[in-house]
Amino acid sequence: MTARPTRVAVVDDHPMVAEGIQSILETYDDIEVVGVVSCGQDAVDRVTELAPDVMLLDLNMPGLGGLSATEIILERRPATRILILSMHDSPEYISTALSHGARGYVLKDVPTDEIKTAIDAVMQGQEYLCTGAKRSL
Amino acid sequence: RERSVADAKLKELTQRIFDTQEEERGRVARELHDSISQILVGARYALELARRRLALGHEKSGESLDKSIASLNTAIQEVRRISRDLRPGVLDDLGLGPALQALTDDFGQRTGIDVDVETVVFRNRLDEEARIALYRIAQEALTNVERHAEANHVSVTIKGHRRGALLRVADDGRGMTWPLPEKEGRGGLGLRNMQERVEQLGGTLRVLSSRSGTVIEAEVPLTHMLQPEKRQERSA
Amino acid sequence: RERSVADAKLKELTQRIFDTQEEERGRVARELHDSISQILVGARYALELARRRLALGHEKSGESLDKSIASLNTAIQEVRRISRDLRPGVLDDLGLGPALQALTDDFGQRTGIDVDVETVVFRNRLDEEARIALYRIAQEALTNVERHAEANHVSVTIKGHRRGALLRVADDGRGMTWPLPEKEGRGGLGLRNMQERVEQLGGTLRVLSSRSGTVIEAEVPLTHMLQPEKRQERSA
Ligand SMILES: Nc1ncnc2c1ncn2[C@@H]1O[C@H](COP(=O)(O)OP(=O)(O)OP(=O)(O)O)[C@@H](O)[C@H]1O
Ligand SMILES: Nc1ncnc2c1ncn2[C@@H]1O[C@H](COP(=O)(O)OP(=O)(O)OP(=O)(O)O)[C@@H](O)[C@H]1O
Ligand SMILES: [K+]
Ligand SMILES: [Mg+2]
Ligand SMILES: [Mg+2]
Ligand SMILES: [Mg+2]
Repeated sequence: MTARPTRVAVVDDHPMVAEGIQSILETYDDIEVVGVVSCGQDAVDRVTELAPDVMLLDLNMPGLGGLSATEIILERRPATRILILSMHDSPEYISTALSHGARGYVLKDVPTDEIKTAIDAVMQGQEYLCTGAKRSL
Repeated sequence: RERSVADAKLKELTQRIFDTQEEERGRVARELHDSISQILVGARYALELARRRLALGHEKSGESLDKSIASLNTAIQEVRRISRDLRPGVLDDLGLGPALQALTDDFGQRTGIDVDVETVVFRNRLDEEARIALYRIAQEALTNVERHAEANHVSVTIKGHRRGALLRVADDGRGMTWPLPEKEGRGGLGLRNMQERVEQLGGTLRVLSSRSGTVIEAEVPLTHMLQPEKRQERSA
Repeated sequence: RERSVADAKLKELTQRIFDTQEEERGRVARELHDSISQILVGARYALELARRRLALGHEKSGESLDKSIASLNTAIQEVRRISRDLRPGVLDDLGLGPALQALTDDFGQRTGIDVDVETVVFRNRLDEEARIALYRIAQEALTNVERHAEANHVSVTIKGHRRGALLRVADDGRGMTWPLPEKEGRGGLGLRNMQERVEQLGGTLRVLSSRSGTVIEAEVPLTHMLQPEKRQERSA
């Protein structure tokens, strides 16, 4: 485990989801939520300032969506580990997210422990694919 | 030639229905995915937080619980709204009169336009086809009032008489030129669909419009009324 | 007489088009009301119980909490299913290729019929109208294979070429007489709707059928392809 807590930014256009994830992540001692952002454009604009280790990024957002945002964020700050958070459970989304540079893909409706597991995994340099997707790749 | 005119008309209708259907499917799918699902996920996060806090003997678990009850309530209301917009249960369960009452209540609340409904009860009930058609016509007529009429008041009447049933939606708005002037491209679908629906029932649609308002009358013949003895067992 | 036969047929077809639309609305409305709403209401009862128990310092509040988390999960999955059946997000977010992949995977799992998809990737994307139309055509073609073909294998191909895009669904089933023999009563809407959808796009539908199987080909002209630079920002 790293000495300092993992810096996590949460990006989701739905306030209840963003807030929910934030509150849950805050219960872990080894995680620090450095920002909660409600759209793709803000995520792109603030990634340098927030300097997260991991960015939890929603897929469907009005305006700049999660996939395009991933590409731009990685251009601006390649050190960011992007973890896509989504309601979509078709494997097509997972492969597309990975091809855009995301390090992992987590379904929004898995038990929240899995979000923590995913964060830990990408921090250790692993790829994390959720267990709940409808078909295996 | 007669036949090809009919064919062209059918084709146009089919295409119109595809368009509205796909638009509706897309809209409902998105509402479910982008709104309902997210609310439910939010409720679940709050619940899991409460669960965790409870396990730790944390005192704030009650707060997260309240939050998630609130989200759940929002979700329930939204689901109900989407379901009712698609097809109100009242229509199938209780019939056209009560369904129009519910429709106009919503309409009044949403738009602030004063609305009244009069149902002249008649013993013979409408069959399912007519019930749905008249409901859709009332729905579209009210949508038009909301969007175009600048009205202060609307009244909706449904009554039975010797020759059949009559639905009437009358507003006191700005009116329109009727028949609509032929324009380039495709005009609105609303009035055309009303027409189509009524014709399908062997009935007639009348539109009366002047500067003091618009009246839409849809009349459906007796053949679409169920005789009391033939009346189906209702699940009401 | 010609005319009145054509008219009657037209009327019947028109009614069927309205019917299928209303049927879908009714079905979705009922699924939402009878399934989703009830699950959510159940979850809320469990939650309220947990809340009360918590306030009383009761030890079993955790149990009710778990129960309502479980109900919530069921509701979320159901909402997802209904939304996807109406219009899969993959189609809007990722395009026709991935949507066909998901569609055929489901089809194969459900029916046990062996199915493969080939997407010959093309740089120019289909516009929304064409994307939806081709998806619906594939959907209907697969439904026909499931219901009528007695096939062991289906293959679905989508490819772009100089003149446009081509969707092809080929099965190795029993085939049919094509064009369909004029019958009394009601024929199917499926093939007719496919035809209508393609024509709407200015394209063509080809049906080839023999005892060794059926091939459906839908071709859409270049006008429905988006140039790469005109490509819209997707909200995926
Ligand atoms: N109650 C009304 N008062 C004033 N104008 C009306 C009223 N109802 C319809 N109109 C006029 O008639 C036109 C056609 O109505 P119609 O319902 O056919 O199409 P639309 O409402 O414009 O579009 P759509 O119904 O397809 O969404 C409207 O654009 C409007 O100008
Ligand atoms: N792949 C196929 N293999 C064999 N027969 C087919 C196939 N597709 C269609 N048919 C035949 O063509 C007929 C018409 O198909 P169509 O899809 O138009 O109507 P349907 O499937 O019978 O009803 P609907 O699609 O309206 O529910 C079918 O009843 C069937 O006999
Ligand atoms: K999403
Ligand atoms: Mg979102
Ligand atoms: Mg209208
Ligand atoms: Mg069919």
